[in-house]
Amino acid sequence: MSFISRPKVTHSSAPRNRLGLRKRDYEGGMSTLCAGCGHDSITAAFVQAFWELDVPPHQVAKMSGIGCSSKTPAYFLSQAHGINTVHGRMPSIATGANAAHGGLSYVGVSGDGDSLSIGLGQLAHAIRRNLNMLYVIENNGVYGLTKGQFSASADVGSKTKKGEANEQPPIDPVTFSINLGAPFVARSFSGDKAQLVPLIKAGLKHRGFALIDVLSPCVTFNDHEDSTKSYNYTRQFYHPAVHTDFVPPYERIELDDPKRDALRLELHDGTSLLLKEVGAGYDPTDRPVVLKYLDERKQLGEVVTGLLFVNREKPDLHARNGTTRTPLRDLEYAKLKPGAEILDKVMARYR
Amino acid sequence: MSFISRPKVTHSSAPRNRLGLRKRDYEGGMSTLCAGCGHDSITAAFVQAFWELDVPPHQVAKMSGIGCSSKTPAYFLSQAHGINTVHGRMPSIATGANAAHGGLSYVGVSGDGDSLSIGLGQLAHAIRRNLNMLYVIENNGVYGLTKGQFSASADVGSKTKKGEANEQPPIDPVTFSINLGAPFVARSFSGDKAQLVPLIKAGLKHRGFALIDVLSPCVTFNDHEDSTKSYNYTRQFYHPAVHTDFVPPYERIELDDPKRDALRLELHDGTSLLLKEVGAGYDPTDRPVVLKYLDERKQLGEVVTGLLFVNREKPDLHARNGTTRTPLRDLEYAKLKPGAEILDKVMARYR
Amino acid sequence: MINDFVIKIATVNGTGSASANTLLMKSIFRMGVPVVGKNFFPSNIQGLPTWYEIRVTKDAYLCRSGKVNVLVAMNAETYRQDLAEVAPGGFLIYDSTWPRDRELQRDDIRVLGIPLAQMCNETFSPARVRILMKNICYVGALAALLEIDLDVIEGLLKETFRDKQKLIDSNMQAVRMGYGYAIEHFDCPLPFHLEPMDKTAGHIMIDGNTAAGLGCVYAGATVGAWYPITPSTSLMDAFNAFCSRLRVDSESGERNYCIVQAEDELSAIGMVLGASWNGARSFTPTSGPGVSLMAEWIGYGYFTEIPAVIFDVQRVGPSTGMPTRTQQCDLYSCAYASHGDTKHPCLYPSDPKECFEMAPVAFDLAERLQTPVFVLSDLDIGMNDWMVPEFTWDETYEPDRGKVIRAEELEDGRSFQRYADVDGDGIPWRTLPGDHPAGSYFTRGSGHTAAAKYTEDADEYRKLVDRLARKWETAKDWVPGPVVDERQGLKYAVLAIGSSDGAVREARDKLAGQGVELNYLRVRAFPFSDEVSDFIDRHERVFVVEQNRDAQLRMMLITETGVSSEKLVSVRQYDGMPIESRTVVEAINAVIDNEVAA
Amino acid sequence: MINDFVIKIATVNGTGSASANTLLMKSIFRMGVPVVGKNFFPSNIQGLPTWYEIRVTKDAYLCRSGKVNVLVAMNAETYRQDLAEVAPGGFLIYDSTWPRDRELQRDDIRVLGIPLAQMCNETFSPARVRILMKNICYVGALAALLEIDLDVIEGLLKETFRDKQKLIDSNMQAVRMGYGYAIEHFDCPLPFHLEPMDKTAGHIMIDGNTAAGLGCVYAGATVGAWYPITPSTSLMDAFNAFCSRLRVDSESGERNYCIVQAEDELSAIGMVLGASWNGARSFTPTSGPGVSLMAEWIGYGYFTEIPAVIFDVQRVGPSTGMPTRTQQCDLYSCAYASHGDTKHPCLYPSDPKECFEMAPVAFDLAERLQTPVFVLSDLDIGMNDWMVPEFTWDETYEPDRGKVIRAEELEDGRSFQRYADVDGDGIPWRTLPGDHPAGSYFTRGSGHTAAAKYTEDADEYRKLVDRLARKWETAKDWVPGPVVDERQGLKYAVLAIGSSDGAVREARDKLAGQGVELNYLRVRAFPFSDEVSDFIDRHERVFVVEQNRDAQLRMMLITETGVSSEKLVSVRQYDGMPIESRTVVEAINAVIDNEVAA
Ligand SMILES: Cc1ncc(C[n+]2csc(CCOP(=O)(O)OP(=O)(O)O)c2C)c(N)n1
Ligand SMILES: Cc1ncc(C[n+]2csc(CCOP(=O)(O)OP(=O)(O)O)c2C)c(N)n1
Ligand code: SF4
Ligand code: SF4
Ligand SMILES: [Mg+2]
Ligand SMILES: [Mg+2]
Repeated sequence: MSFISRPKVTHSSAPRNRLGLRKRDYEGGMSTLCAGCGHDSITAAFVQAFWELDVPPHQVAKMSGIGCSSKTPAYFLSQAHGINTVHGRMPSIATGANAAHGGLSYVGVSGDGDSLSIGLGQLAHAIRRNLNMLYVIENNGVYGLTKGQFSASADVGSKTKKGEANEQPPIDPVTFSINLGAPFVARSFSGDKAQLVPLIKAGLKHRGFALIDVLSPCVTFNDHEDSTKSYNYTRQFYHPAVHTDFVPPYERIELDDPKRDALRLELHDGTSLLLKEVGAGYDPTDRPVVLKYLDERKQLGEVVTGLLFVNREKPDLHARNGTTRTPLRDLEYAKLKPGAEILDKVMARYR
Repeated sequence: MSFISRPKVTHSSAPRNRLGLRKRDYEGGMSTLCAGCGHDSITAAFVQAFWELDVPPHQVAKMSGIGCSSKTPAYFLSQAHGINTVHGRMPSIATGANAAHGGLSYVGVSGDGDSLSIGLGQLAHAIRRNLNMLYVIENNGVYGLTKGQFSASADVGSKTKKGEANEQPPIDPVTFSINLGAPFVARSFSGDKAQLVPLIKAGLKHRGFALIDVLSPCVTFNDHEDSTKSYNYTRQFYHPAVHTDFVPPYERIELDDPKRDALRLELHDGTSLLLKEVGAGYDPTDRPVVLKYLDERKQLGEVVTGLLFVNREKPDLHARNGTTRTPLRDLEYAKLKPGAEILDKVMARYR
Repeated sequence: MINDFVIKIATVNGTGSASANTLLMKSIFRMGVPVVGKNFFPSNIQGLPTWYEIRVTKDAYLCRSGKVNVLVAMNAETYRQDLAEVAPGGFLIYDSTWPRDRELQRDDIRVLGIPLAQMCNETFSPARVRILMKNICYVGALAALLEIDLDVIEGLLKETFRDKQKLIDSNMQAVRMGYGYAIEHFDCPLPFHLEPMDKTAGHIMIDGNTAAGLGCVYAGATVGAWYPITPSTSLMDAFNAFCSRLRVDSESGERNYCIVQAEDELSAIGMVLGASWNGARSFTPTSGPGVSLMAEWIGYGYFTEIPAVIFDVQRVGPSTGMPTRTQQCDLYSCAYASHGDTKHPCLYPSDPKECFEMAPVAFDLAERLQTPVFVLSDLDIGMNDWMVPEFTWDETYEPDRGKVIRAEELEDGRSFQRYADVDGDGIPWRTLPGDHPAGSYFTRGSGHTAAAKYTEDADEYRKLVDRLARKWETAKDWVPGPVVDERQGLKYAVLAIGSSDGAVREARDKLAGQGVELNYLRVRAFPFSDEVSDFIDRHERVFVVEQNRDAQLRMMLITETGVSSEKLVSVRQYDGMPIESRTVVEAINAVIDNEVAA
Repeated sequence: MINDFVIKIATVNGTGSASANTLLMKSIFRMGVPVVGKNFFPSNIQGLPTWYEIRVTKDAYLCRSGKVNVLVAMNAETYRQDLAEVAPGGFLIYDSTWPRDRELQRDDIRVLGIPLAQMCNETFSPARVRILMKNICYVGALAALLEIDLDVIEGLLKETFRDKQKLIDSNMQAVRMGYGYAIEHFDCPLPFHLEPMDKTAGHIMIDGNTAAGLGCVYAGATVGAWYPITPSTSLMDAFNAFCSRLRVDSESGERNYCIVQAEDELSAIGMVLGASWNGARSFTPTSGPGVSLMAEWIGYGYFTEIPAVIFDVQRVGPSTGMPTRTQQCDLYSCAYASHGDTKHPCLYPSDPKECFEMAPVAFDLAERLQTPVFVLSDLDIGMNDWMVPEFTWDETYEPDRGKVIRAEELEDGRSFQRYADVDGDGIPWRTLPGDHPAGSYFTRGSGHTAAAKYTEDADEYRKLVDRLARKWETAKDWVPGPVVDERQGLKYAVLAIGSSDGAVREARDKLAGQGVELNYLRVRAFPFSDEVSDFIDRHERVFVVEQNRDAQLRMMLITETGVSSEKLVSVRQYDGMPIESRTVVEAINAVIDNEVAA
């Protein structure tokens, strides 16, 4: 479709992307999150990534569950349709929406409570179906909106504001989703825009399920010393294994000083990903090795970030279904109804 | 408790265990499954294992969801309480039952549909809580009871009776549960009683969550050539990595010819597990290596069986909660009520 | 006794008797004689008792008769119980390969032994074929005993096996073997037997799930999401089968539909709402437990105003209940699904034909009203073959997609507020994702303004839910009205729902025979239109016939129409067997006798 | 105006005003003057408008008054709206550190500026303390304006901070700063002010969730399972806090309880059923969306006859609705939760004291009836502090665990059939896992016989569900009866439920003042006992007061008691604000005026 809202004020000096849109055209409503909430930084990264990717805002469908994190789709891309679903069940809405129209850009935003507690089953099955979407978990180790209970990603030893310690092992969305066959799995940190924006861009361009686990401190309930999801903790144990730079085909960025050990991954749409700092021989396509590496690092208490696993060969929902190219929702009834004559033939079997 | 049903006919020649019970005292109602169903073999293995372990039948609580597999708790240990829950939600019943009384032997039986589709979230969280129970998945790759639809463990390329091929990647309960931190994970095959019975015994004795994924062909809907869960397929690609022999402390079995590379694992209750055929250096306690090994084998299309992962250090639900030793359900009210005087003190705060 | 009796076949499931029974029933139907077929099967896959009951009914009744005249006892395990069920003067046929216990005899019926297994073992191999042929063999015997036309049987076999001549031959061999044995050993035909009629012309034998699946294809549904559950599974199977034939692009081989097997019912309904939000016609079939699991989502659909079509093929509740038995027990759980103030339109088909016809109606309503709509079928309708008039299709039908503003209009500057009631009917306009920036809005299950903004304001909230109440009033005018059969001046009436229809029809005939005439109204939808309350008002006493313990329909009538509860007498059968006319007749007689006596 | 007015404080959430507001309210309470405190907060964590309303009510009414006399406007964003809300003759206090827009003035009220921020910035540091002290400072100013006893305030601060003298000092400094400023600049006291009374003796200020949590401790509950959801979260928080003080073995440090934070509500109720099946008293607190998610399990509990206690702290529905606003909107979804024929006992506390007292009642009922029991509180009761009589405890209370056969009796040979109605009250006996081999049985949500064996038999099924219906009749006698205030001969009556009680009480006084007297019945449980229908029968017209759109209580009364629907006039407020007496008075007057006019 070609309905792109043209900027109304043409003399503005703000930079424009290839669609002539300014960054503010990718913004949304005012955030109602706490000042300093990590989630707001991720919102900003979304704005940046969509703007840089020259995506027509209305061709995006934003989806979320319930939680502070799940409120954020209202805070970017106000020109796109958005949907706050019920708690933990956004993946099923995403699946249905995707089935109805395979051509939009689907971006899901969720929290660790929304995705790893109530929503774990739906997340797992969306991964298994390899929905074509970007799924971002804004991970703070707590239920922010209900005032700071531990989520399933709280690390052992974390303490709540009230002083209770978590003693249950965390669920790690990264290894969880690699185990279930997600073809694009990354981790980043809400405070690291330089890493996050390219990852979001890469995830959006990836054909299939792209999951980014973004550590996103809850300043109100989980940013004190005892929390392993605090800014301090995260900064200290932050371990970027891999950096990605997203390179759209029509504007191939040549790195000033391309590193020797850089690895270029070809994506479905002809674009590619450039992995940096793979020096240690990290190959995000070798699953057994990735699994071992991540488990080892985890045991050392490190938070490995970057693009951690990629598999470009997986067919998505529609590829497996062999769906027609026209979005199903736009097929004319004439194409759908068998008609009276066929009905008569069908009846024959039951006479 | 000491209420053990004494055998009524004392002159029978059938062998008795240390409680004086015969195997038939561990049996249950007549199976209503299809003749040849793999699940019935697992039922027989349960009978054997409980009998061999000298467990008083009524100290067991049997639980299941819904499905052909989930019917089987009615077919063994008729002297134990049993509960068929709703579809996919047995783990929550098990959690509550366990919370109420930590001293019984909990055995859950489920199917791949019950555990990996509708029940995936509950299974994951029961693992995370490290419930003290044995959880057996009778895995046939289909929904038997609803007539043969693919389950989430159907392998890519499997075909239903109707000829439709599955194109979605399977969820492997073994790597799934290791990923989530299950401390005892094994796989076996319904037809391999020699391997299965010791695994069940070991799982029952393990303090914490013990999961056994038992391949159990559905002869009606999934035992034809195109199925990767058929008897033929399973027998062909069957790859027992590790054999276990369970050794109760009061009757330590000395192997006739103990193998050099045998590895003895000490369990919580002082008993131990003997791992055989670990020749290739397989160490079920080294998680990163186990994950890598299993993923590699999977990519080779092999079904690795045996005791695949063990971690003896994990506290279970009650250990973490610090629950009193008397089962909560048996605490007298006198121990529970604070009384009128305390209430008056409590009131002071609200005056 | 001619063309008016019941045959019941007692077998074990998984032995292939189902196809033999269908062959038998269809043969009678092809002879022009109306039939009712009911399958009573266990909730397992193989080895348990199962029964198939064929009522031969020259008067074309649609319900069970409550009697068995000819019983084919193929299951030794249930022999005693089967024997007891034959009405005096009836016949019991058994496989005399194995002798029956002497005690198991009755003087008031005739027992006919046929060595079915023996004959088949001698004739066929391997074992599997022998088992299957035993079934075909009793069909042959019945053909002789009941005078079923062998040519009709052969014709049906040919249709089934097409060019597999060998199969046709071996089956016919089995038929003839049974036929020959019966002719030779018994007085054929029995007093209960068939004579060709012409009362099935223009009719078909079809089950409601197949009909509904076909209806969804014709309604233009493109996305189906489901989780298998008895007795709804065959609905999606049918949709799938029809789509694979009728909805695949002949050139590209591409599919013009997408079916997703969900991981559970919460996910299935979520997918339906997601697809509908995105503009596709989407549906899910399920049964009671599925509806319970969908409750949160249903309320979401109601409050965010997203269309959805949910087929609830009801089975016996509560909980897992009896998955292979029938009931009309989810009236409440569907109508009021979800917490908070919620109400949902429901359609109540009474037979497979209505399942077919109500599919497009359901989709039109869901999209016009922008809300989830239930179609409440049941196991009896859904899984049994019913004799119904052939389906026809009105070529002028166009799906009514409701109030949708597409890209062109938005580009032309048409203003848009997602939740504004611009037309006064309580129904707002919607837009589709991906169409146009001016159409963008945010959908949420929390409080929202007419402009779809988040709100916690008391007035905004009240405006919103009052509009939803207004929409409910609109729905009253749009749902299918009741089917009424009324003569002026009668003081008694029957009011029924769905599959209870058949029993009511026969009961009215029987009562009329006794001189008791009753008017009749069958509700076809919730909310109830004024026609329903007016009908009740016109009568002194209305018998409300339904298949659940708690008289759910009666309760809904009382609360939603304000009619006096004293007027409504409840008539219920809720034991899992399809309701019989006897239940209705006896209940009505009891009240009327009482009133006359009083 | 003395001891009879409303103070409202408009702030921003997350700024620590909550504790200042509690201090204010509690001070008035300690002066012996009855208060009503209502918190209106947004569904987010920080930075959005929030209001706290304190009604000073010498007559000890329990509801909002509907008017604001003194408004403390701390939130610039809502200043305009707050200004508009002050009743003529009232006062508005604002932080004059920043000048207010000239336009934002009113002639009919007085506006008092206090430089709160400025004073605090000059006095305190760091920034966080300044923000907090600003709140304490307005408490001081109000103390001067309303004549609140400074000693009472200091006493409360001492209780809060115990031996942290520094904190006490700095808080008192802030109080005095505000106090001093007001004394110096304004005519103190305002016409609206306080005079000590003695009407709060023997009373406490407590919220319903704390009370219910405490009630669960006293009821002997040992297993709690939950998933956080507003407004129920603080119930489990309270249970947790009380248990950690009252239920830990002083010697071993071991816990005599186990709380499990579940992964969702389906799991939470599953855990409760599992624990109850295994003999523990177990419960879960939740709100509307949770109840919807629990629907399948509730039906399972009903059909398998497992006790469970579910607290539904209701919030505004449907769907996510308004999580921080109140409603009584889950009457239907609780009473009829789950597919199939199901009904569940419900208790309806009207204030925190009943939350406390009904907890043991709920557990006793659940175990005696062997079925899930709901306690329907709401956000207003659950999260606001209410003035109620102090709780007392009857030391003779012993939990009634219902019909349980333990090991000793089984060993002695007592016979046992899990689902046999040996006592004729519809309630069978149960045994506990692990006790004795003779007690073993199999629990299943599918059809079962009296001996707990699997069945698909029509008669067995009917026997089972008919017994469950009998049990329902038993429940009618066991649930708490209504609270009735009745004088003979009155033709009008009010019938209300739960937290609507306060508004009805004040409304009755007001109407009596007009010469309209009404009898009153408050239902406290479902099923409704005969007392309820008898009461309705004795009146010509009964006003049914409730807080939901669809008149759910009225509908339940009609269907379950058979009373005529014409008699029951619906009075509803459902905008999320706690119902006011005005709503009731106006609705009743409208009808009565009309009837008089007609
Ligand atoms: C069915 C249901 N249960 C519970 C809730 C209450 N609830 C709202 S948000 C939330 C947790 C959110 O946690 P997370 O997804 O981590 O988001 P965060 O606020 O931390 O960003 C819960 C439990 C709900 N809205 N719906
Ligand atoms: C809520 C709900 N949805 C669907 C069903 C129908 N159902 C019964 S068993 C089953 C699948 C069982 O599959 P699995 O667990 O693999 O067991 P199997 O029969 O293969 O041993 C389904 C979908 C149900 N009982 N409840
Ligand atoms: S509570 Fe935590 S997660 Fe929620 S908005 Fe505040 S900082 Fe962010
Ligand atoms: S259908 Fe399959 S799983 Fe079920 S009983 Fe038969 S063989 Fe077993
Ligand atoms: Mg979170
Ligand atoms: Mg299976």
